[in-house]
Amino acid sequence: MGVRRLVYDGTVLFENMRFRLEGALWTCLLGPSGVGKTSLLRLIAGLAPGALVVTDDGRGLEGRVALMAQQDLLLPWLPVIENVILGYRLRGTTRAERRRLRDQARELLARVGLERHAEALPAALSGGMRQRAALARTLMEDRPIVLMDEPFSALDAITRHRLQELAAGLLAGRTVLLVTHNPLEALRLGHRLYVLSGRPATPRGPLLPKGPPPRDPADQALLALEAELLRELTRSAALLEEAS
Amino acid sequence: MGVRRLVYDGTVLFENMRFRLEGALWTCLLGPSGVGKTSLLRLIAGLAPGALVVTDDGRGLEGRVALMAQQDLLLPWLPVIENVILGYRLRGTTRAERRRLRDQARELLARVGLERHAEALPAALSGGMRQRAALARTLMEDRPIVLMDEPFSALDAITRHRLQELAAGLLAGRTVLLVTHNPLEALRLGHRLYVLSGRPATPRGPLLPKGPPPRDPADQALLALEAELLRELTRSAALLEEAS
Amino acid sequence: PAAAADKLTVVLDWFVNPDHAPLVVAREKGFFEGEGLDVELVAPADPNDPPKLVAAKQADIAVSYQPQLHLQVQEGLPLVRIGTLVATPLNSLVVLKDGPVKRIEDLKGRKVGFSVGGFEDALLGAMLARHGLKLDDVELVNVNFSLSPSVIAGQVDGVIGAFRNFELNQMDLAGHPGRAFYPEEEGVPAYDELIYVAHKDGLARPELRRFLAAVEQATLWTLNHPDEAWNLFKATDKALDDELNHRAWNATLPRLAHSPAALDDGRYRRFAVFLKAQGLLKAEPPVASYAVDLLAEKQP
Amino acid sequence: MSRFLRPLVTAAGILLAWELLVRAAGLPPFILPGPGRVLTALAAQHELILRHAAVTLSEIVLGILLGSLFGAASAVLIAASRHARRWLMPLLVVSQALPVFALAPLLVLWLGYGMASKVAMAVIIIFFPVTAAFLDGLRRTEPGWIELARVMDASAFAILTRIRIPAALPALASGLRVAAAVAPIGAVVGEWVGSSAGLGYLMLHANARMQVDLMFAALLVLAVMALALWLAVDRGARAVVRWQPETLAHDHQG
Amino acid sequence: MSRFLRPLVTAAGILLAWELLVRAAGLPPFILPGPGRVLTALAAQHELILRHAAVTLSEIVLGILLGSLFGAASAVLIAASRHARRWLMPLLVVSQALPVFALAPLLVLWLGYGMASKVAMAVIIIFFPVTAAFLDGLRRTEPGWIELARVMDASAFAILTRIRIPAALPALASGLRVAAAVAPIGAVVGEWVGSSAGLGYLMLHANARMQVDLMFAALLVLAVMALALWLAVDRGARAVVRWQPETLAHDHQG
Ligand SMILES: Nc1ncnc2c1ncn2[C@@H]1O[C@H](COP(=O)(O)OP(=O)(O)OP(=O)(O)O)[C@@H](O)[C@H]1O
Ligand SMILES: Nc1ncnc2c1ncn2[C@@H]1O[C@H](COP(=O)(O)OP(=O)(O)OP(=O)(O)O)[C@@H](O)[C@H]1O
Ligand SMILES: [Mg+2]
Ligand SMILES: [Mg+2]
Repeated sequence: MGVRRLVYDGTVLFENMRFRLEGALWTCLLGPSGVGKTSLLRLIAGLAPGALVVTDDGRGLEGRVALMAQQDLLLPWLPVIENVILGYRLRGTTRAERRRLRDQARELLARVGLERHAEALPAALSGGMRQRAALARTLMEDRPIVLMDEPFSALDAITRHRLQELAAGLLAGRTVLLVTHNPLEALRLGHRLYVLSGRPATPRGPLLPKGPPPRDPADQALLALEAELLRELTRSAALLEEAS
Repeated sequence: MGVRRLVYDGTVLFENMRFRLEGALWTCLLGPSGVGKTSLLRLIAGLAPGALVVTDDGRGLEGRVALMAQQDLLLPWLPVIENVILGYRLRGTTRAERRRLRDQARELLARVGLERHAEALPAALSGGMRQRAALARTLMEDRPIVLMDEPFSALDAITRHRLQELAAGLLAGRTVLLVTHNPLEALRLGHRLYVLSGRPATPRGPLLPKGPPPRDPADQALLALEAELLRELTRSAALLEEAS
Repeated sequence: PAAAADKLTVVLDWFVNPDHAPLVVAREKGFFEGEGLDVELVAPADPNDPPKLVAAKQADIAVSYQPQLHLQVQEGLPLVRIGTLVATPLNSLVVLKDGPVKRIEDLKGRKVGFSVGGFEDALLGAMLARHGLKLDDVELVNVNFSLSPSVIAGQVDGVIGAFRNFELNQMDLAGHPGRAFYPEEEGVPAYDELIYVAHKDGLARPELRRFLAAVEQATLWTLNHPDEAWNLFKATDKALDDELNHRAWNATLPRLAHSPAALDDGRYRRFAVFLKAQGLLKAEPPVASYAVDLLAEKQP
Repeated sequence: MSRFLRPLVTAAGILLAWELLVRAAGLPPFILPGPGRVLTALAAQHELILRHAAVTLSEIVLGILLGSLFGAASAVLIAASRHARRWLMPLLVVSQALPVFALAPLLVLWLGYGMASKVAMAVIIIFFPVTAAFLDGLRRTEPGWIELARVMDASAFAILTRIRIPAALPALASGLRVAAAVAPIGAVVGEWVGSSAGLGYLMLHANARMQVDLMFAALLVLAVMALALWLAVDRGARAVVRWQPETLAHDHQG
Repeated sequence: MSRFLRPLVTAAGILLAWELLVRAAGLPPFILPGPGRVLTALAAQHELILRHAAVTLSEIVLGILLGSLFGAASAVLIAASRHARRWLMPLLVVSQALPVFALAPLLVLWLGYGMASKVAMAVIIIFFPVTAAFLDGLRRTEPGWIELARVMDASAFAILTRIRIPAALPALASGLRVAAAVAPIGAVVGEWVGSSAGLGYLMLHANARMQVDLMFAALLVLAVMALALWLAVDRGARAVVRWQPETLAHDHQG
């Protein structure tokens, strides 16, 4: 896809920037806080004007994207389970179908460790639990293209590890854009790693870790890449520094 | 401090639990998502009933605690800088004093990399930038006891590293409770590491990493501790599993 | 038999009160029935609505005021007076008996309250002129909902628009007797306070004649059996059964039109002249165009 | 204090304040009678008053039901279409400026003398706070939710019915509270459109006849109805939007 | 379409609809005259109408100023103290049920026949929507903010003035919108309290004299005032709470 330009009160975030998501692969996007990762995600999702998104098959993105934003955006008046099947509720379903969907959702909730909170209201959940509910909602959408903005940021090491596996499994073969702050996470899950840097920002990379995800972070080759990634991030952070 | 019991609709989170924060030290609290870290923090801060907080000097906690919650809680109608000095605004200040405070706040914002956004409204900030603003607000409070709930969760590796240093510097000699999901972060910053586990939950530990923080994560001794920490976390996660 | 009776909707000028004695009696004693009429009495809260409703053919007959009739006709409402209910003015200028105002002259520079009726200024103006005063020698204040209270409480020195059969008794009962100045004694031509108006187009309807006949019967019966009539009247609504209404009843009976259909067109001409002089009327249409005696013409 | 005793104490306190006011200001009874006289009148005329109260009560209930319905509907309509916003909104605003005596003949012409015209008048008074409050609620939906729904390919209709409207329920609730408070006066004004029953009629009549005690007795009953209605709606509204956190400690207790 | 042309087109459209209604329903002019007649009357009597309009306008402005002030103040008071909530709230609710003719004598007795008593009546009608909406806003403050403030040792007063109130401004704004819409009728009712000037009085008088065209001409002017006021408050309110995101696309344009 290409971005003509995106300006937020005076600051030019992107200018004539091009970015390609390889089909059926996980693309990870890293970069210092405030560089524009979320904005890029929103551009792709068509939530901000100025982007020109082209798909290989020429079809539009309508109906093919699932988005997990940086905030969980759970609807406070719906129990967790209803939040999980929100997409289907919004698109309209028969009662029977909905029952089926709920079972499916319950299973998903079980796998993110929320089975016992399916009927709870979001207000009764902890930060990480809310994030897991949002993840379940995103996976429930079952879309070919999935955009996720720091989906694991509020999770402890163990849970995060488990959910990474889950996502990697369920989203294998999908076109995924994963915005993350955690180099190891990127190395573990991503096929193509980019670091967004500069102002206006451009994605640098890709780094291409070997082997199919999910990978074992302990692997030596990965550690090498991690070092490189960190260097890249440091440069990018420095660039952003002087830009502001 | 001690907790008689905290029950959330039927689930007993804590029961006759005791927990001690060593003065002038950083205590890190880890634990699986949903185990009760935030709840414990809120108990200490006096935001949930049922806790009996005793201080060594026998004085109450009023006026001695600064809290950084899991959500940034920035006031949407105040520019970042005013949000940073919110505590002083709420307690009331003279205009002159306020000018002085703003300068101080601006400096702090510079150190968290937000100098150029001092006058922006929170809505114009990225997730990580909001978190940094909240951190600045907490540091600005300059209190002897500081409670922080995942203060760096939305930050990229580099920024996070820098801000950990900043916090470690500014809060050296304070009594700090840091809730975190990141074992390395705990090992880097904490004097005493606890893992909250079980339901009702009890803090297990402490682990006592050697040397003064901030430490270098690459250090071998730390890696050993990390392994132990991860084991502890895994057990705790398992416990929470079967509990629910 | 009520089944065959012709339906007739009569909109009163206001809520039911002793002014409406003949109508209520005619209904209760069955005089309407006797004339083969099924009459519904409707009571509005705003005296200005009934003529409009008749003009809009939402009702057959409205109880209205002669002075208003002249204005309504001028404004093009297709209305015609077909009968009289109360044959004297009721409107009067009332002050406290033991107040500072003994004579109309004493009003100079004082407050006079009124409740918007449309031509209080005209009445008062004429009464003042009689005594060498002009309208702007007094301060007119609109006291809408509280004519007697405002004068009793001394907020105004007098009120125009008070009904002699009510407000006077009211003030008596409240322990602050009043003194009335009567327009017809102070230079205002006499007029019919309450009249029946109907739509121009429906004058030939026989129901109207039968209605007037029934009202006449009722009036006479009421005059012949005042106490029986009162008991009949107060029994229709508990809210009517009090000292004030009883006094008003007695004060009203002598003023009822003894021959409701009869038309004194001189009286209408004179009042038209008066209103024209007051600048309220632009022209004097022939009386016959807005007031008739249905029973005078021989039955078709 | 028991939640049943509480209101009684409050009521007693208010009656006392009333009595004191009358004495202190030395108000003549034909302007504001003391509670003593009014309660006496109430006792003496209770079946008369209650008969009229019944009429007014039904007008109030009908008025608030139809008013809320119409208010909510117009708010949704306006939120849904900018045309509605452009053409309907001015009419709704103007409708609030129409005095009863200008409307009465029209209403009678169209709806006759019966209940209908009175209720219509009441509705005109009652609906607007509902519309305004609900519309503002519909406007202020968290943008993130809307964006999420868009990505989920929700139709504008689905977004309205499944996100905007539920999110705006607290606003609707506060509109309903106002509606409940103005419903009684709405019914009273409605009765001016022409009727021979109802507390409004009774009061107007009593007032014109200087039966001030009776008038205030009727008014007292109306006031009690108003309070009861308001409390009911308040409770109800809160029950509906339970998920909405309230942060005034003392609001949680009766 | 230019934002100046727009309202004109709308106005024209509404006048047309009015004319059509009158013709279609075959309404007699003495019940609802068509725009033609009304505009003629307006033209013929404009200085009379404008003289009265000036009076009413000043009542409206005073009424909405004092009403908003009183409304906001009482809301804050109630939010601040449960005693106020317990004793004041019932009175405020009841105040909405009091018909003008019951209050008029009292107001006149206390405030005389001047501007004061009319404005007082208008205020009684105007303040309540402000109180109710603002109070609801004050109730719904994000709990997290309150907790943060508590940890910062903010006094209850500081929490109220620096967090609750600013957070409730959008709610206050929607209350003010309703207030703006009811202010004109408030002023008109105020004029019934006893005045010999103002559009309310003029309408009553014209109505009594069957000058229906004149009455509706005055009403037209009142309606225009109402719309202008409402638009002004709407714009103003939105400007004040700019930080509050609005999510109805078409609300951003005129
Ligand atoms: N307001 C509430 N009502 C009901 N249950 C609650 C509420 N807040 C928290 N809980 C429950 O208490 C438990 C602990 O919540 P808490 O927020 O302390 O977890 P946590 O350790 O902070 O998790 P995380 O790391 O995800 O933030 C959770 O199971 C949650 O469901
Ligand atoms: N609504 C907005 N108005 C003005 N500026 C904005 C807005 N949203 C984002 N920005 C600016 O755009 C830049 C990029 O924001 P973005 O959220 O994309 O950063 P990010 O890479 O996602 O950061 P983080 O990792 O902290 O989420 C930031 O400098 C921010 O100030
Ligand atoms: Mg982001
Ligand atoms: Mg937490």
